[in-house]
Amino acid sequence: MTFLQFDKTQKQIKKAVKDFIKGEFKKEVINDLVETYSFPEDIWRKAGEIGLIGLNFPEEYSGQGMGTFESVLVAEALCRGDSSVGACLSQAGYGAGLILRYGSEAQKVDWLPMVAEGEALSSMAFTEPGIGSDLELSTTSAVKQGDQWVINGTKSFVMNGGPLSGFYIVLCRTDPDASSTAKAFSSILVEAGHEGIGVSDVGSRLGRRLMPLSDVTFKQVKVPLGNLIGKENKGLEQVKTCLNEIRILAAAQALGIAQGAFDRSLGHVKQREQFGRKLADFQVTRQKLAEMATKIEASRLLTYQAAWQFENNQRGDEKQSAMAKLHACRTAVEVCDESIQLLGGYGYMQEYEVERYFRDAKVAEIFDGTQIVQKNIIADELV
Amino acid sequence: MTFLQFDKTQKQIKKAVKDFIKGEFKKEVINDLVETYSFPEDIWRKAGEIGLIGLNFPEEYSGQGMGTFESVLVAEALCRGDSSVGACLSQAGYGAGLILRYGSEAQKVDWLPMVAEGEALSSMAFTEPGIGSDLELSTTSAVKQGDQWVINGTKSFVMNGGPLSGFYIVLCRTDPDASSTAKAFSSILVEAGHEGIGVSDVGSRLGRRLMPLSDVTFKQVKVPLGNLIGKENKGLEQVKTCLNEIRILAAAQALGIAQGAFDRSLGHVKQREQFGRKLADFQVTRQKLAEMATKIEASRLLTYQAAWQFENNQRGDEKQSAMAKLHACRTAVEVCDESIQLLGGYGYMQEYEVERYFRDAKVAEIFDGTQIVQKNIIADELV
Amino acid sequence: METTATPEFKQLHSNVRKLVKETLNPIFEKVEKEAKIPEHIADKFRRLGLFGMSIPRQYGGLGLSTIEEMSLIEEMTYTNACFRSRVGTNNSIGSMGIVFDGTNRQKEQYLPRIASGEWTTSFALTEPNAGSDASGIITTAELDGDHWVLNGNKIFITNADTARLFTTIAVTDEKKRARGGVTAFLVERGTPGFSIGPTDLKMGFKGSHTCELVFKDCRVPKENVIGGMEMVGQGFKTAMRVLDKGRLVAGACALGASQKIMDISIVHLKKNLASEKSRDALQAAQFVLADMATQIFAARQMLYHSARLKDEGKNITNEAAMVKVFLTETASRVADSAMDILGEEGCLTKNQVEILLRDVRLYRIYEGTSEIQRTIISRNLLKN
Amino acid sequence: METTATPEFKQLHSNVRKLVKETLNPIFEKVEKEAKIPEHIADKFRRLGLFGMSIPRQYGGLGLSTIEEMSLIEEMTYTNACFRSRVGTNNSIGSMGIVFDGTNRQKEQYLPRIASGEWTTSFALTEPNAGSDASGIITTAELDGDHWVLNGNKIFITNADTARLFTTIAVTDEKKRARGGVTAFLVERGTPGFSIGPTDLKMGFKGSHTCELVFKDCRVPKENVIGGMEMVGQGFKTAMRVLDKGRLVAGACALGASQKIMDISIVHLKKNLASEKSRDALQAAQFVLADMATQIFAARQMLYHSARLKDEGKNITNEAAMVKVFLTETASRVADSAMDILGEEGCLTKNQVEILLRDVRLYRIYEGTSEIQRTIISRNLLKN
Repeated sequence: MTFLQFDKTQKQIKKAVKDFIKGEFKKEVINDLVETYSFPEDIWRKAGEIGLIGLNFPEEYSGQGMGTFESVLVAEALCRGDSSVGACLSQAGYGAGLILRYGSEAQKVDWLPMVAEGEALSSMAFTEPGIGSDLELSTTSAVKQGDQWVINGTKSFVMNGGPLSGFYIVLCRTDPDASSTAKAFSSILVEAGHEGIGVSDVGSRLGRRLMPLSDVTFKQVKVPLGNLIGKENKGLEQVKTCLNEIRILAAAQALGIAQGAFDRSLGHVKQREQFGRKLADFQVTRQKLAEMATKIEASRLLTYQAAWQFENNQRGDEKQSAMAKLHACRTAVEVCDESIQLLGGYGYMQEYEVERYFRDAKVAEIFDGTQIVQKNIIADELV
Repeated sequence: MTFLQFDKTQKQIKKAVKDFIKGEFKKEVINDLVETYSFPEDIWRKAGEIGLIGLNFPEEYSGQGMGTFESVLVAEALCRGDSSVGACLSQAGYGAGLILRYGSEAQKVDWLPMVAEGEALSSMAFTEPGIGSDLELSTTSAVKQGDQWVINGTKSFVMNGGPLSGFYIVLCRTDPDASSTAKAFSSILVEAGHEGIGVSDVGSRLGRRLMPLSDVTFKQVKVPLGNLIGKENKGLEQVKTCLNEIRILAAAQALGIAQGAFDRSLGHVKQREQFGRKLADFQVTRQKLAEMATKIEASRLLTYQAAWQFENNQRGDEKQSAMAKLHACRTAVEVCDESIQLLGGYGYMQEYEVERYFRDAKVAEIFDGTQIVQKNIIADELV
Repeated sequence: METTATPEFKQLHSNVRKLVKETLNPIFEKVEKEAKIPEHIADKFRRLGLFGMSIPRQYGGLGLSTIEEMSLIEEMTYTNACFRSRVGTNNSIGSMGIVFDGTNRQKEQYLPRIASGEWTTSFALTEPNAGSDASGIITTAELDGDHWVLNGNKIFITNADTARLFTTIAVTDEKKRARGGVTAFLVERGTPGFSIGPTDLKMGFKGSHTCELVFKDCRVPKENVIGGMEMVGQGFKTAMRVLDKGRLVAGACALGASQKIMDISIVHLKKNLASEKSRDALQAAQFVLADMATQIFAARQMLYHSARLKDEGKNITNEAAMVKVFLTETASRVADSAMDILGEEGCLTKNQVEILLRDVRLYRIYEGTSEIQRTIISRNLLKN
Repeated sequence: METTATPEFKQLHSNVRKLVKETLNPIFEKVEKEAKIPEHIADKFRRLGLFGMSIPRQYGGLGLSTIEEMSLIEEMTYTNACFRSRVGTNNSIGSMGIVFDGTNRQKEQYLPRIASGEWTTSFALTEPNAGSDASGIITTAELDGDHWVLNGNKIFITNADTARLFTTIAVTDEKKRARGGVTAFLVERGTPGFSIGPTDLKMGFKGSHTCELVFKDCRVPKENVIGGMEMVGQGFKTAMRVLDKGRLVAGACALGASQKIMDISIVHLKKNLASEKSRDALQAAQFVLADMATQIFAARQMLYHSARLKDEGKNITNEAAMVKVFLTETASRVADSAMDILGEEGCLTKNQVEILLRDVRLYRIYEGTSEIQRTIISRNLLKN
């Protein structure tokens, strides 16, 4: 029996990310980004240069030929280093998942290197106003006209949209007469900059403030038929498989956020005094640290297990992915909340970062399916 | 990278325990035991015969030559089968841990086969009235007189004491002048039946009702000097190492209890109806099942990881063991509590077993160190 | 206790507190072990009028206000829960059907005997597939001349072993069910065709018994329909009103137990603080205690505020549901965390918390589970 | 609101509710975005007397009872938290030192200006290494002729950017500290040697500002010791009384926010229930709502019961600590679970819950963290 042993490559990756964070995650730089709500463009391009984006793309497409597990390690480490910048870098390549898995050779050649090298962000345009995780209620349509798809509709909460985006993968209703919603949708690649695309920022929000987040409208947007990803009317299944992986990566981000907040509060309580004693000397402080560390450890194991399952099964284990997302995000929210408390008044100040970790954690929990949604997924497998 | 794969032997063991439970854990038999507060003597002897006790003893002492990890798998499976009987069988050999690890060849030859074959129970006599987990406050003394130790004192919450017990491992103060408590204690093997030993049942209790649980007094009890386990005045360290392993086994029991309660409630909600629908069809029921399953999965991973660490380090990782105990026991209490709720009125009835699982879970959480104690241990490693 | 209480009530309250301290508490574990309330204790309850706390004075009860009744229940449950349970059905589910909807004749015939404690009563709603909903009830009643003929089984019926009178809910119109097809009957012990099963083996509440009831062509006179023949089909409403009343009671019981558990924990913690153990190592336990106290404080204010509203004539369906869910869950949380303070000693039955932990678990289940309460609460919040 | 309220207060209460609904709520997000309360809003507060709710009538305040004050605060926080915060220091930590312990001259000189809102006030206790304990205070005051000379730094001081008067706590006897060595001073803005740092960047409460204060050989006249020279060394007691008073206020603020969050969640859930989504898929969200409502109900009863006790002249140190810990933690729990109902939309600032979630987080930290409250509660329970 063996249990969770990292191989040499994985150790190297962990080291590389650590070095990258040390070199590039400068507090002044990040403070500036946070104050101006700006995407960490320079850091992103550098991450692309050294291969931290699209780690799981094959080498011929500028990737590292690795798997979900390694992507998890990188996402965890980046978000531990900084919850907001880490999220931007980890999610830069999410939208390419469908191309990687179902796309044509031409689509791969066109886009995967761009994403991996930090030349373009990838965007997923799945959900729509008011439907949350119920993607089968989507109404955006794509209709064939000659050799083109004509797309109309509005997608909401689209990440990575706007000037840096290379393309959108849009979930479109392509068979309005389908007998079941499972056969009604296709995913279609829409290059950014097409006429008819309207991108409007969703505005001020709780967390993930550095990442572009927009409502995107498609008005008579025309793309070649060849922009279909994989098979026609298989879109919902494709998207669901990708979301399964994304849940694991979201868990990894949450795990890193939790660990990063823990690092900061541990450092704080070892240094600060109250009533003439170090905070770390109070039993109640110690009990909190122990609870936090236990939750983080459990989240780590659930996340790694889900990643391992995803790599070793074709589609992964939906239950395990949802468990990882549920547990790691809850852990992140609770650990960050407790970190604010451990820092006291300082915890409420932006300078001490844990409040930002908390906000990013809470958004991570809500996006890609709330707790209720994750539990629904788990229960569907259990019962 | 690999993650938690069982080898062939482990799979065989899991199968063997499953068969054993199917054959020996008869509901009528267990009901009788529960009603009469009786130790499952027949089942225990049979478990000894097929090698489920002392699994981690070397083969020359009638063991299976396996490790902590396999003991964990067995404890989990047995407690899943029945929370009370499972606990009795899993703990039958706990007291032999000190002999196995520190005992002389003669002690091993004398006692390990007896324990492994289900001929004698092993008892640990560590804590004392009012001191809880603070073993360094023990006052039971052992004084050398000629070629004998003379032992005086009272030990409380001693498991496996009484007629079936082969021996007690007694933590005794052997150097009253020691500069530190770390050097003041020795562990001494006292054969059951020695003159001066008084065993009195602690009386009715919340859970673990089938297991003998007693206060044991030692009045001028005389044993040969050779009954010292390992080195003189190293008792506290020895005991702490063994408790580290016991925490992992306690976690495994709690894990099994949680899983057993989950099995029963899942079966119930799939069968029972309310408001004309299966309970399992209500979203709220499903959400609860998902939460329970997630906690169980996290506990399983923490427990397996701690076991794996214990096998691969000399002393194990105290933090990981405490995390496993903390998390698995809390999970067991919460899952069993929720199981009672899912069964409603039936859940409150003894016949449906989950109330007993709950009581056994709560005792598992309190014994071998409460939540507060486990968190103290974890924090000591963290800070 | 309210400062506005009458001198009469203050005296009663003080008598009950004295009884609990001097008579009931000393036999706390004995009741658990022997699994019954001694008859001389029931006699004391009778003399104090405690079987009829909520029954109108004109029928021999004490006619207490809701606040007064809750206040006494809180006192009575500051010990083994089964004492209060002995008088529980007569004050609540076993009598309220008659009080709310009974005919004058039924009131005159039964209430005095219930109030005096001469007769113990029970309430028979639950069936193997029916908790608080009417849809699963299988027990039927068919009219045959001057009698209704009952067939079916009821389970988990509190005080059934000693009760003389059973408010029994049965289906009289299979199609209408909750909408006019369910009827409440008064069934006396000894009615031919009505038998009572053995005492259930439960997790706790050992001194209070529940049993199965079996109706096999059991003939009940027409006049035993609660409220008379014009109330045929209205039994589900009666049952729901009866359960409504029980919610505050369950809360008060849970509150008394919570307070008892906390006070035992305080004694233990003080002992530890005075011992040679390090005070620093008890900070966590002290925080556990602070959280217990805070929840109990919240619980108490919810209960008495709701009782006051009820005495003012307000509809408190929603408040009562919130009281039940919060107070009964608080009791479980308090019992659970008391064990962190008490450690291994807390697991022993001689430490009363062990008994209370098992007892309070019932409150979250009976007379409408926590899930039913949450359904009621959210429905009220979301209605227009 | 209490049914026994005076007509005068009922009118005020109704005016405040109207103001919140018609004037404050429409600029909820504007206050967040522009990070300030517009002056014309402060003027409205002045006209209603809201800067002097808790200041005695003889000094131009409204002289409200505790219940009345809490009731108004609950109303005022049923919107962006910063509106209430604008008048907060004047009603609480910024003025209470004078009200409790000030000399007549200090009261006459300052309270009318505070009550009218002409002057805004602040309270300066917290330092980099000192929260609610005296042991870490480094700011010192030394007597030099007719003046005290202050040196040191204070942090996170609410309303410091606009305040004219600062109740400042400093060490006057290094050896005695909390036992007679800490003194409370009234320091006016503009006093030489006293400067105010830039506005802190915080998680929330954007429309309410905190700053650092720097005292560098700042000379304060002898008569500015709160209570006069005989109160030298008594400042820690004054500070603790001031914080005591703030606990119920923090609870009331948290309650107003909790109610607002719940009401927004109800609107959202009703919309979902009316949409094409399956009602079955919303059962979990409904249970989340039920738990919010139950906690808020508990919270409200705790607050007003404690306020009533205070108005009756009781010592409510323990109750106030329980109110603070329960109500402020309830607000965080309510905000956290509201997100389960609101989903992604809840993360947007235009949905006000996003703002409230960040704002209520402060209540568990300021004026005595939850941990300080738990220490107070358990100490009270365990003392003999």
